[in-house]
Amino acid sequence: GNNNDEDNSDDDKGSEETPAENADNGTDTESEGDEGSNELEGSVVIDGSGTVYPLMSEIALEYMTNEQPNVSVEVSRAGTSAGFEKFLQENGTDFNDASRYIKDEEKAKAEELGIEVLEMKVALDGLTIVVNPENDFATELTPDQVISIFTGEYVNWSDVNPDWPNEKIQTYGPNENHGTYEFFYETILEEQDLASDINLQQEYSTLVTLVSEDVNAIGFFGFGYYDSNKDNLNAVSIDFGDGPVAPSLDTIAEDGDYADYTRPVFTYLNVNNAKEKAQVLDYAIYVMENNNRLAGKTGFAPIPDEEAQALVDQLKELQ
Amino acid sequence: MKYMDADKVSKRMGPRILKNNLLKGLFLLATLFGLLVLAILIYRVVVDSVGWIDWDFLTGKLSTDAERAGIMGAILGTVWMMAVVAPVTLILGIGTAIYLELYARKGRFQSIIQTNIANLAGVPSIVYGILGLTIFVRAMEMGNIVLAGGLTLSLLILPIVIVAAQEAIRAVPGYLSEASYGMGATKWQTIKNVILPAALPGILTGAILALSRAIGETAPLTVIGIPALILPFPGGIFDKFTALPMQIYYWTLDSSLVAEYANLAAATIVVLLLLLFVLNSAAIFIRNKFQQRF
Amino acid sequence: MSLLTVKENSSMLNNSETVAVSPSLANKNVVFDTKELNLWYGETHALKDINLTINEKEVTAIIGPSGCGKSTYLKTLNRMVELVPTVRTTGEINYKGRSILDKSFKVEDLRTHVGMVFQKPNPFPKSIYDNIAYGPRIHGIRNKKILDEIVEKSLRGAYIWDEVKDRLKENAYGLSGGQQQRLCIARTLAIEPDVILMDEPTSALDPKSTLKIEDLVQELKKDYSIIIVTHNMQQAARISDRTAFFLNGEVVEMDETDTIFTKPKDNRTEDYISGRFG
Amino acid sequence: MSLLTVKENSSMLNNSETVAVSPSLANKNVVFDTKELNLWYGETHALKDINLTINEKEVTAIIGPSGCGKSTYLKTLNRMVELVPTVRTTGEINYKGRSILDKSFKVEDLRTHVGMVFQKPNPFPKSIYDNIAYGPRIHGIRNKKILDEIVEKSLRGAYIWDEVKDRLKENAYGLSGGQQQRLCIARTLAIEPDVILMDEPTSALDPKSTLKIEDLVQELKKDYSIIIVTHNMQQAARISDRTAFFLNGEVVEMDETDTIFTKPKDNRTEDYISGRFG
Amino acid sequence: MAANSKLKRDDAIDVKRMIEQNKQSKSLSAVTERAIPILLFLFAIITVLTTVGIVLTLLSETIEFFKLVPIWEFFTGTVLKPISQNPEFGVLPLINGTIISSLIAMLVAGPIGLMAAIYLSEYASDRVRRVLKPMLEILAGIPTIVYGFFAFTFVTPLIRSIWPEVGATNILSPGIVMGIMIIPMIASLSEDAMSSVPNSIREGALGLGATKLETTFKVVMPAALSGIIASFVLGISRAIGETMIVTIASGSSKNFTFDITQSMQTMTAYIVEVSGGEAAAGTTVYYSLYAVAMTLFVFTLIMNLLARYVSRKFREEY
Ligand SMILES: Nc1ncnc2c1ncn2[C@@H]1O[C@H](COP(=O)(O)OP(=O)(O)OP(=O)(O)O)[C@@H](O)[C@H]1O
Ligand SMILES: Nc1ncnc2c1ncn2[C@@H]1O[C@H](COP(=O)(O)OP(=O)(O)OP(=O)(O)O)[C@@H](O)[C@H]1O
Ligand SMILES: [Mg+2]
Ligand SMILES: [Mg+2]
Ligand SMILES: O=P([O-])([O-])[O-]
Repeated sequence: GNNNDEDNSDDDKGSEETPAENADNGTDTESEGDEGSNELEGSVVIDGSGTVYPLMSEIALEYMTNEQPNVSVEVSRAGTSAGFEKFLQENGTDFNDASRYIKDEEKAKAEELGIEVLEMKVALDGLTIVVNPENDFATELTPDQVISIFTGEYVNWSDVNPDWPNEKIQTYGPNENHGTYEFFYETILEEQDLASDINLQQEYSTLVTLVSEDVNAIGFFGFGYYDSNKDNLNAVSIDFGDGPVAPSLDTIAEDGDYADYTRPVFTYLNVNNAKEKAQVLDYAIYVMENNNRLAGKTGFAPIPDEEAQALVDQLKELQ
Repeated sequence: MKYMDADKVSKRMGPRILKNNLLKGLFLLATLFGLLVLAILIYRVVVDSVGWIDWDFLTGKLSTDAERAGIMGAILGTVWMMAVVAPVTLILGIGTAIYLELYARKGRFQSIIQTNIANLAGVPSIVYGILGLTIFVRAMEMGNIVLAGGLTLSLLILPIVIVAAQEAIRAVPGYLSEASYGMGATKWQTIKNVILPAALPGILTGAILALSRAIGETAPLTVIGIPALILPFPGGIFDKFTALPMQIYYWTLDSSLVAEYANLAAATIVVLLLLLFVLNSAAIFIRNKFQQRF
Repeated sequence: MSLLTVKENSSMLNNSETVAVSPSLANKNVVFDTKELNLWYGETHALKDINLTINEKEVTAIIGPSGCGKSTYLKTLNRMVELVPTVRTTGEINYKGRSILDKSFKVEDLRTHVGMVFQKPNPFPKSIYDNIAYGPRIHGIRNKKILDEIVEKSLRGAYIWDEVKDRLKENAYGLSGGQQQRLCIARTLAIEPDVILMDEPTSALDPKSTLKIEDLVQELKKDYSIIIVTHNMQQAARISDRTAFFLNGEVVEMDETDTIFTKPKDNRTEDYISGRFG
Repeated sequence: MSLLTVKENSSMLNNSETVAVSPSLANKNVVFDTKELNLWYGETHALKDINLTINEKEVTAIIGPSGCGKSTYLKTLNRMVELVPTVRTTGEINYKGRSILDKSFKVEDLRTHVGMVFQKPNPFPKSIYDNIAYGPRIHGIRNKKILDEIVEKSLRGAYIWDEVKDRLKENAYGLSGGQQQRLCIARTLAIEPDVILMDEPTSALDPKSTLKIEDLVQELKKDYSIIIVTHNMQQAARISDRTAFFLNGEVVEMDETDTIFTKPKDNRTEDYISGRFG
Repeated sequence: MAANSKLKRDDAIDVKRMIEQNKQSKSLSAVTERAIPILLFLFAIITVLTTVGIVLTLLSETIEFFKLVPIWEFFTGTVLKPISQNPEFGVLPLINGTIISSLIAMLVAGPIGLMAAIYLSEYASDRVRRVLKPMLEILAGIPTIVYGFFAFTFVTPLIRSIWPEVGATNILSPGIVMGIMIIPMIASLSEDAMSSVPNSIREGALGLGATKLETTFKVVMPAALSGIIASFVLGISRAIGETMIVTIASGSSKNFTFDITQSMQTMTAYIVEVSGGEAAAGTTVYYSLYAVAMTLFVFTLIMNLLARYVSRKFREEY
């Protein structure tokens, strides 16, 4: 419980800059920072991707603990798509975490509502195919095999490879509330329907448990959830043509070996809210100044520093 | 003349009695089965929570770092929520019970209300959640604050409190109120000075049991949309909040992210069960101690 | 088997013709004057054409077999019977010349003048003090000193002061049955009624407590008019001045107690008194 | 007030010294022989040193004031009293020479031989037919034809056949109190016991039904030994061969009924019979 | 004694007059006397408003839903794919999941609860009953969230160690755990029903030489049948409305199957999944939430009415 005081030791970089930020912030906006202090209050409401949640909650906790104890950052994780529905309405959420790009329909809806949306890329994630740790045969697959497994074309493991057991494959994945589902469906499966008996779940933790207990399981989700459960899951290496590549913080990069299964993850900012509420904007800046530092800890690869800095600059313009 | 063959009858006696004794054993086992499950359940959470419950845990803030995480926010959320639920349900529940038992004329209207209350008692809690979401969170624009959660849970347990209060009022012997009327007391004087004090232990017992139901409710709160992460302690009924069962829910879900969260969840369950245990003991205590033998 | 038949042959009185109600004594003030009172519980005709006068500062006993309407009549006198929702009444009851069945007569008022003591002692589950103070308090007396006085005076009046004066703060349920009943009488005295109605006040008590209550009734009649329902004919004979005999919701006979028990005019009265029914 | 004192002066018998128990008649077989029976409900000593013999094919009446232990004694005879958890007994009861308090005597067996009829008619909430057939069925009789015969014979035996033969499938709760009581007797007859215990079997009934039951008891004693507890002394006098008088858990006196009612040896018996207490 | 009554009469005027005087100031209490019942009536009306609120809330959005999805399709559809390019809204998988989980729960709670009731009411001594019954009732007071994880982390692995075909999420385990949760409800209510069968009837049977078992099964239970059935119906209705246990332990697969080893979703679990907070208004998914809730509401309403009807109708007189 003694977590809210002097534990800035490991984030000097973050805390050196921000006080200055906030000082500006207090004077430039209409918020009640009239003593020139950096004390902000109010709430910041975030929903959306469950994939991004670990990173976002980590950032939020640090922000509340070290920066602005009077600001309440609330992070939920209904999933990217469900989150967008809450984001794109009157009095909607301030941020929506997303594990995919915003869709055209969603953009259109934002325009219709007069919501200005800012896309903030926060990290890179590698979509990870996982199997049960007892599964010692399916250590590597090709993208085509992944497609055939998840569309139900292959029913038994022996359909993938005759040497493998003649057991029925059980597929798992996050449900349609999730951006991960859509990324998988659109990018990995190239818009072919998923197997009808796939076990879809709302909660990633449930998926982790399911795959870790079912010897014939194969599932997919973000690298972070695999990374936290290496004891209970095996990650499948993917052979994109140049030999099998295991997902790792090194291979996951926009031009890395795992690039084909790598996707950027975002948080989308409601700019109107950011203009109205100092704490929202302040938090947005904090996110872009700390995302890369905290990415690794939560199982993400960092984005190029320039990209982050560009966003920080862009945000500061709003002040 | 004789239909009953005494020999046969006494020969059958042995097996009949044996069957009786065997089934008696089976019935006892069935009774103990529930208790066995209870024991396993408690054992598991207690074992998982050993070493995790300490002062810092109870008074600390939420953290992603399991070692430093505390549940004061959830405790305060639950406390504030009960600060809404308890008075609202007690006032509405006792008031309604008094009306139905002592004022309402026995007729169509009274029986409609009575049937309605019985039905409300059987409406799933999740439906109350939707009601709360629609009315309090959205229509009244409260958002997912303590007040909205509290009112939702109040409606949920109101029927239980009403029925318990009605029974307690009915159990007050008529001769007590007659004695009061006999001295020229008015109806409300009689209710206030004689009937309610006599019924209070019964009412409180029912109310405490209902409140302990509310404390453990999770489903309506998930519908109302309690965030998975919220740090500031709620300072009043207009603040956003999380509650103990919600914290258990999220920590258990996230135990796949950080294995120690499972221990935190177990520790929180222990805290919640202790709270419930204290409440239930209070109810039993009140029932035994204050219930008048008229 | 001869013993068993003794009772049935033991009547020594002449049977006379049925005479409805004897006139009230001329030299007494009337507190209750009942005229042609009828009462129904839903369909049950519980009281039929009751005509009866009750005198001031006398003990009037009401006797009759179970279910004949004794309690009902008593409860009509302070309109307690109205607590039963299905009750309907016709006729007239005058209390000191004012019609009490008239809705304009506030029941609370009536009951302040006409106190009641019930069959089973029914103290409130409160302290002895609070039991007595209850009546004065609901009538607005809050002054602690005055209440103290009222409590003492009422408890003395019911001859229970000495037994409880050191434990006024204790719960009344700690008292014995007889003490509880005297407490209930004291509670009634505290609001200083004119009339005290008693519905079988001793039937739940042991013989010793019963005698105490009977003595008390004799004492109280100096100041109060008392109407007492009883199953126990000896009791009626011992303590009452006048006795009314009810049967099936009717008043068969009312007269001075001595007359009723030695030369009843109606043979149904005689049957009842000699134990032939009930 | 003279009427009230008649009863108390009406005893015409001499008071004699207390004699505990009269010897059983020599020419009768004994079914129950009770020796030094004591019974406690927790701390309450309900039966004290009971010595009593019950003869075969006779009606034995047990009388005594309320709470004297009549029902308790009766229920000891078929060990029904064991249903009260706090009960403790010492002493001996022999049923046809076998000790029944012995735990090796199966209660189910005992109760099959010693049937019981209760104070309040307690038919099962089933059809008349099923009420009667219940006993035979639990004892293994499944044959429909035999059951039919048992039902008819039992109902005839209890003089109720004609009244119910057309409505055997109807619920027993549709019968009048008296009919229900005879049904309960029939139900007991169906298991063909040797002894029938009856605990105030007519106290819940009207006079007409009471007479019917009394007649029935007279009829039944040809085949069964009957022990009947009653409050009603006339009834004991009318129907029983021998009578035991209980007081405060003791047997004051047991003798032929005529003797008990005309020249009791104990003056407490006389007091009771002449109505001086109870 | 005489002195006593003297003293009394002197003071009497005093108190009497005070009472009379206070009567003047009683107009206030007269107002209270009138106002209180009105106020309490308004309180009582809140319960009616709650029902009206529930029905209106559910109904208006349900109607919107049926504008988007034909009512026929909803009630006969066996495929539920709410979030998809080609969404389908058949409620049958949810109804199926609800019924199956409730059935499993009742298969556990019914026999065990009834046997426990028999033990407590017919065999246990007073002392034992006074200890066991409240202990059993603790089971009913444990938050369902705790049961949910108990099902997921203990009961499921236990079942899978015996019966490997069972999935890691399945309807069997939450069904069993719901049953355990309902045991005390059935035990307690059935025990009440059986205990209220008058002892005289029991004695009648025992007096004929019946064993306790025979008395219980052939006399007591038939007489208590209405109460027993009512406790079962209430148990079912509790199972139908139970949310967290199935949400956690059965997952959210919208399978339409009768295979209890598989994951299924119940109506309640669907509501939790879809609501997930302030579900955005206006979408079909959002409206489907209400349509399912309405179906659930009607389901439990019927169950409750059935319970009342049963306990009235089948009450055997005794
Ligand atoms: N609340 C009631 N509702 C319906 N009928 C009633 C009610 N109270 C009394 N009665 C009926 O009115 C009749 C008179 O009853 P009441 O209580 O006055 O008799 P009682 O003379 O006091 O008898 P007891 O000596 O048994 O007290 C009886 O037939 C009784 O059944
Ligand atoms: N279950 C019990 N527990 C404790 N005491 C009991 C119990 N049953 C009876 N007693 C006591 O045992 C004594 C004898 O009771 P019993 O019922 O045998 O009397 P009885 O002669 O049948 O009286 P009645 O004529 O009233 O039926 C009484 O003092 C009674 O209070
Ligand atoms: Mg009466
Ligand atoms: Mg008896
Ligand atoms: O939870 P998602 O990141 O898959 O939307």
